[in-house]
Amino acid sequence: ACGAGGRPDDGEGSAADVVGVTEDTITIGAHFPLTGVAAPGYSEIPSGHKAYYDYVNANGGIHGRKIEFIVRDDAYDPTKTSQVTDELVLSDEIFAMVGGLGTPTHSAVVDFLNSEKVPDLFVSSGSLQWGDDVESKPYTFGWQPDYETEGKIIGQWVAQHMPDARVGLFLQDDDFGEDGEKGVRQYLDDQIVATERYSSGNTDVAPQIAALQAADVDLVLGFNTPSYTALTQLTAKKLNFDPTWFYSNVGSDPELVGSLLARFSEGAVKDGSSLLDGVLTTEYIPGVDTPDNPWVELWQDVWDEHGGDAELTNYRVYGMSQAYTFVQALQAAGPNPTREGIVEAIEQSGAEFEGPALAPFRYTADSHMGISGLRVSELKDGKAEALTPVLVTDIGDTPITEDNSGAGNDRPPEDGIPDPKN
Amino acid sequence: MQQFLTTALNGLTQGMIFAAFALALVLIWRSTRIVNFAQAPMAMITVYIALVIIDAGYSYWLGFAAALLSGLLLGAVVERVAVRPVEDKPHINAVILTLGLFIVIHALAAVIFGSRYRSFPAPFGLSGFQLGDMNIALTGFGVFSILAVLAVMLLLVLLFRFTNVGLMMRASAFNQEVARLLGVRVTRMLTQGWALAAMVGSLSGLLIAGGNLVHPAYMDSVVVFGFVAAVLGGLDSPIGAVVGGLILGISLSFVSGYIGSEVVALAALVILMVVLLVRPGGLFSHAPARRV
Amino acid sequence: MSEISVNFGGIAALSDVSLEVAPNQVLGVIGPNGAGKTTLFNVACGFVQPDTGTLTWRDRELTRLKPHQLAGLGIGRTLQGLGLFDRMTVLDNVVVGADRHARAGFFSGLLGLRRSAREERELRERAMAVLDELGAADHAQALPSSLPYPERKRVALARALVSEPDLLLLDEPAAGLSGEDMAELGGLIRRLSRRMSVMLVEHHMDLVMSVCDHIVVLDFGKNIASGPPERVKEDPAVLAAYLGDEVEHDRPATTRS
Amino acid sequence: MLDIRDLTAAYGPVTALDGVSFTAPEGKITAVLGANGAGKTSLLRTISGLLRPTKGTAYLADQDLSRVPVERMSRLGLAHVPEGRGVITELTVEENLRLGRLGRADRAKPTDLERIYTLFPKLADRRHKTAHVLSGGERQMLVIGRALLATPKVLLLDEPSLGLAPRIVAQIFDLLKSLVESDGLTIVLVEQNARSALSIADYGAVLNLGKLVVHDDAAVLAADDTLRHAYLGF
Amino acid sequence: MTAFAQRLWYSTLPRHLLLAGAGLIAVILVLESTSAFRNGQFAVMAYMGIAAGGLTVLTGLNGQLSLGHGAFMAIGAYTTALLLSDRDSAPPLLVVLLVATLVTLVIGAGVGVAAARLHGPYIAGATLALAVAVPGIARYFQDTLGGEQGLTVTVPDVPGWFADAAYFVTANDLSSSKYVAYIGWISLIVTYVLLANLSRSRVGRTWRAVRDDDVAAEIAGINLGRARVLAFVVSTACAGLAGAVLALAVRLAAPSGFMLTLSLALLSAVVLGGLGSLTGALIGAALLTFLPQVVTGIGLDAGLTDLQAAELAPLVYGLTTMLVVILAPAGIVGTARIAWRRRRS
Ligand SMILES: Nc1ncnc2c1ncn2[C@@H]1O[C@H](COP(=O)(O)OP(=O)(O)OP(=O)(O)O)[C@@H](O)[C@H]1O
Ligand SMILES: Nc1ncnc2c1ncn2[C@@H]1O[C@H](COP(=O)(O)OP(=O)(O)OP(=O)(O)O)[C@@H](O)[C@H]1O
Ligand SMILES: [Mg+2]
Ligand SMILES: [Mg+2]
Repeated sequence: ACGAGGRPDDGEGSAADVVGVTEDTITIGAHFPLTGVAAPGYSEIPSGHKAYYDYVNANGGIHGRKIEFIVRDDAYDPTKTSQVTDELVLSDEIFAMVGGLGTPTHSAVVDFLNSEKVPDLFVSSGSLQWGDDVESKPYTFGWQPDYETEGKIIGQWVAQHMPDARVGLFLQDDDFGEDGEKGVRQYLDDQIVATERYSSGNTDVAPQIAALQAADVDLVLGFNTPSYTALTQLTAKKLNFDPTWFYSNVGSDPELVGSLLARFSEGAVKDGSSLLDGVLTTEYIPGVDTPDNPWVELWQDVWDEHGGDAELTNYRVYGMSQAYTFVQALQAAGPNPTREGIVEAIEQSGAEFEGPALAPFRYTADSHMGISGLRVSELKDGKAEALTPVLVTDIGDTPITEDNSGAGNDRPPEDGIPDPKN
Repeated sequence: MQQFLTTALNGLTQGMIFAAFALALVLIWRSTRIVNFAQAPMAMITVYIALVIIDAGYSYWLGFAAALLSGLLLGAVVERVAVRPVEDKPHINAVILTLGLFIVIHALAAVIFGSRYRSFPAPFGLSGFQLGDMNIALTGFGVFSILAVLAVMLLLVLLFRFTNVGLMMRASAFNQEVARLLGVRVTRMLTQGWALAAMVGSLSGLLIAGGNLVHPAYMDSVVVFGFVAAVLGGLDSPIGAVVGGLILGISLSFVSGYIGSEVVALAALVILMVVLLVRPGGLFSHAPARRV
Repeated sequence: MSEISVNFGGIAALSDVSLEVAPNQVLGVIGPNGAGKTTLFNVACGFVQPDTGTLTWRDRELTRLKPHQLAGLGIGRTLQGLGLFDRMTVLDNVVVGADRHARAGFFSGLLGLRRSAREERELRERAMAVLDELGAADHAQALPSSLPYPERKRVALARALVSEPDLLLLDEPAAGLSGEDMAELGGLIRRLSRRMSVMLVEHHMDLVMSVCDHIVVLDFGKNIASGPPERVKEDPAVLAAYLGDEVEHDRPATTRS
Repeated sequence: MLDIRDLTAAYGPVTALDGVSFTAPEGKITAVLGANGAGKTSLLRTISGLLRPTKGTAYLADQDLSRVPVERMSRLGLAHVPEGRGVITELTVEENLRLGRLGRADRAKPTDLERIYTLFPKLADRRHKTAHVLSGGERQMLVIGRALLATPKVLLLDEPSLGLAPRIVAQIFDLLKSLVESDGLTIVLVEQNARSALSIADYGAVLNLGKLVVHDDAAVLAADDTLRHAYLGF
Repeated sequence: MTAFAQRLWYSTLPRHLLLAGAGLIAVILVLESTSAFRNGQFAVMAYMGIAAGGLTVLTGLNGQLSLGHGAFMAIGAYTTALLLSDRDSAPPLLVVLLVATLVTLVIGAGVGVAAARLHGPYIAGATLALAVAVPGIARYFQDTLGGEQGLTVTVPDVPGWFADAAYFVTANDLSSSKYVAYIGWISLIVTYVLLANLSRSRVGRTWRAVRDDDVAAEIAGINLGRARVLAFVVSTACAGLAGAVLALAVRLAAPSGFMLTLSLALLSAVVLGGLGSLTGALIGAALLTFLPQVVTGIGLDAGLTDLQAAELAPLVYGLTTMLVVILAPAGIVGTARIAWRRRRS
């Protein structure tokens, strides 16, 4: 039945009437920084998405439809994000936005996506905004553990295991550092003796590290990006400052940072991974440092087949893991997916999605927050060794508990494509 | 005390890096009256050349030399091909041209070398010195940077003050027609100026890259502060460039350490404005020109 | 002007120079190169602040005023170079000179009010009239750079004239002009002196001697002689410092070997 | 020495020189005269290569100059003092002079600078000041001094008397005369002031609208009343 | 042409109003006949055009180089965001735009006073520092200015009368993004009419005189400092208005939207189009808005990877800039004008 003006009636029309969906394709898109300062690293995420979708398409697609993934470059500039999102939604007519990256960038378009009723799935950022307020952003879903949750788990762990440590915070001066700090302070408020912030783009962190050193800090909690992990390590060497380091998941990609540090100085740092030995961090999906993990094996196969010449990195693993979740959601939306349909499907069954994530998603009708927890681990020889079981919690004063859903033990299906019944 | 010392020493090394960049700007300004906004990406691409060589297993110093040489060459080529046609045009055209070049080289580097972080080695140690209880926040490489910059400054002062080539380069920059009438090979001077400046730029690129992460945009943050340092010192003066760099480096280090790194750029603006309000031509400018 | 002194970092460009211009007088200022003539003009129109001394115009002390304020009071000037606005038409160049008579403010310009438009038309007419007077009206729409040198000089002069100054400072107006143009210029200056006072710096003695009512001679920033042309011409100090010894024969300064 | 044959040059559509031919003999002063816009400056610019001829050539001691780049001219012994703005105002007085010395064919003797300073004491006082502080006339002295430092064989002077006090003009003309006599210098002198130019010149060439009107002994020209009235304005 | 029509054409204001009317009709036709996505792009073009128009006046007519106009856009945008933060008590949009312009103007006057004393690269240095400093301020005052995340802007509802008028003229309903596009273009037209008036008036002539020869201008009685500051103020006011429109179009004011690249893009738009020409500024803005998308599209069609195609846009843009500067140094409009004149003569 057709509504006024010949527009398809929401929710009821046949698949052909849904924006972005045809008999044999479904078009989705996202904004990523492919150029500019934020491009290193982040620009690899969409290639992970693409590789996995290609893999799915090569295996017949979902409900007979191939997934087309359109990536648009916003150079990490919100005004550009707004432009390319207009283009994705109004001109490319995507069915859903999947994996749009960045807090300031995505903030610029989240209201637009919701007012246009475009599913805004799995934002690539751990800000609380993506899922804590379902009422005002009914179409937006987070994916990775939010920074506050991560901060809480880190805070509690430190409070329990290093109760005497003088703690210093090293924070990126945006919501990442802010949310992280909020979480950490729930448990560590009186242990924190110094808080230093850096602005991304400013590569001189010596003044901040010197201040931490001056405050006699012996544990630094870093909510920073990988390049700043490298910078802090180097600067600390220069200042002969040797505390224990605890980097949040974002900054600790041991593969990347290790290879960065490996060659920093002939003689000074022979092996970067060993420089990182003893560094604490968190994990919520398996990464390339565990090549025997069945998920990583799957990603490696997918990447070898559809990725190209470059090597598999954790950014690409992140992209593929996200893509896997989207395919699950699409399966759940049934053979005739609609925009409302997929949102409903995630709300209904998202909490049960099996996948690489170590902890389950928090998706319900009331919360669109992503992965609910992670585990604390320590880097040894460039690998992460778990120190705790997977811990889960939620924003606010939800207590931290051990995860007993078994999400961490999920194994990928035989064909590497999630089953429809999920 | 320790923090103060560390912050100051860090400002010193940082300032020397600004100074290196500013010196290249001064050199090009003196020899062509153009501010080369493309200097950062030009340097960046030569540093990538060094990286390729070092990655292939050759020594750091071979890469170092290759970067300087390719800088020399790149500067000459850029001047010949791109800058030459706009030399006699309004000044803003050269500005825009170098901005265009900036974008082009950037994009090329991203396509050729990939837009990911790579680490660049440093030839000397990256651990700070220790003096009893005190940590001296200077590394072997830091000392090398300081010496290199001072040497370049000295050479430039000598070049401009005492040699005929320096004189001819300046004459060509100010008045091509008169210089040519006096037998100066103006085109060669301009090319030479760009080549030398690009080489100094490469040096600054190498100094920044040493023991750091490189990616196509790794030099961009220096563009602003390097330029501000050059302007602060008075674009015409190599000594001014170094002094400007030091003032900026040290004060920004303190601002960043004691106030917050968000206001670093604001502090640079304030310092620049205060200096320019007192001396509109920078610290080392000559007396204001006779106007009538 | 009284007891004006100007020093530039040790060089005394002017020391204790006093002079006075009467209404409708043509006052010649001559002297060797670097004697301070242009500097004197610069003081008179505000580009150089004298170290000592005062500048008075119609009983008003002007010593600390800025050039544009002095221009507003009716002191007009030409430059030793040309100083034309290269990217503006000849007409616009001249209209700029009339700026002191413009009353339209920023907002009437912004809104394109009638008042502003009417005034623009008036200014343009005024400028055309002056160009006409100088015989350069044909070039009104040309760019100055496309004109021959004497024409450009005329434009520069027109720009100074259009403001109808009470005192006109001419810095070497005849430089680069050939005999005919120079004669014409002489006539023009005489005519102008009926409307305003003129101060003239010039090295062409023929011109200076023929148009000036009174002459001041500077050397090393000092006033070494002054008086009517005939007297100055014979003054031995002037001959030694400036004219050279053979000028008493009333020939231009050349030697014959 | 300097042989000008059928020289023609134009600025876009404007023909500035139209088939000018004459010879400036060695060790003599040739004055080039004519009203404003006659093409005098263009003539000098074409000889020294700043303006490329569309037709014709100038020969310097049998060398075809039309293909020689401007910056080579000074090494061939040709110096050109351009009209007006020849001073590089951003350099000091001494640097300006040093530049003149660089272009010379034979290597410099350091005393040369002193000679210029004795000739123009005003410049000596200001040798370490940037040239922008100079007065109009002082600048003119500077460019002439600079050209002399190049020890040229042929000197092209474009209105050297512009803005100079009569006594200095006399001094400079005296100097030129003595250089011609002592060093065998060849001079092409462009002047507005026809009378004084002819008084020191050996030959005169009169241009009008880009064409050569007459070329003859200076004395003959000075005596020709019709010519004087029609073209020379005295 | 009749005498009357001729008079109308040759007197400044009526001609500008005539052109403005034609422009408005063109805008209505274009906005009504294009998709919502294009509407959004036209809104972008509008704010870039407004800022570029202001900059072309500063650089082209007055000869001052600003590498920091993005900072002034930021001020306009943040002012707008703050004014619109409370949906219920937000002032009418016209007031918002005016206040944003005024606030920027006041700050611009301060900077202009400082800049008026500087020359060439020194102004460039100061404005460059400004361009990078201002986003830092927004980060520093996190509580009021929202830090890195910035402030979201809620576009007020379309006022009833405007919607009715739009419906009356176009017989189409007005979406919010089309509303913003209209606001942008109406602002642009008003700005351009005012700028065109100015440049034809005494003020514009004064600016040009100062640009060509400041000493001569001073002798003619022009107050140099005043003229320079005025030019700066006018052009920053435009940037402020542009920033306000940007805030509405992007629905966000965040520091990363006002990085140096914005300022530099504006400058090159102005030079590409042809310095000093409003038409040129508009063309430059159009290039800036549409070129990247077109080029990326072409790149993708040609089989490049996303990454390569994304880099292709700046590559082509940079090359275009260089080629225009080398081959057509007067910019697109300037070169067209020269060609036209040559054709006629
Ligand atoms: N800004 C300045 N700094 C230093 N010296 C200066 C400055 N301006 C002028 N002078 C010096 O002051 C003296 C007087 O200069 P001025 O221009 O007044 O001479 P003039 O009489 O006009 O000479 P001319 O006839 O050659 O134009 C000159 O020797 C000049 O070098
Ligand atoms: N750069 C130029 N562009 C176009 N036309 C020019 C240019 N320079 C000179 N002309 C024209 O060429 C002709 C000859 O000019 P030139 O300067 O050679 O004359 P001149 O005899 O030296 O005059 P003056 O005595 O004024 O110096 C004139 O008509 C002049 O307008
Ligand atoms: Mg003078
Ligand atoms: Mg001439």
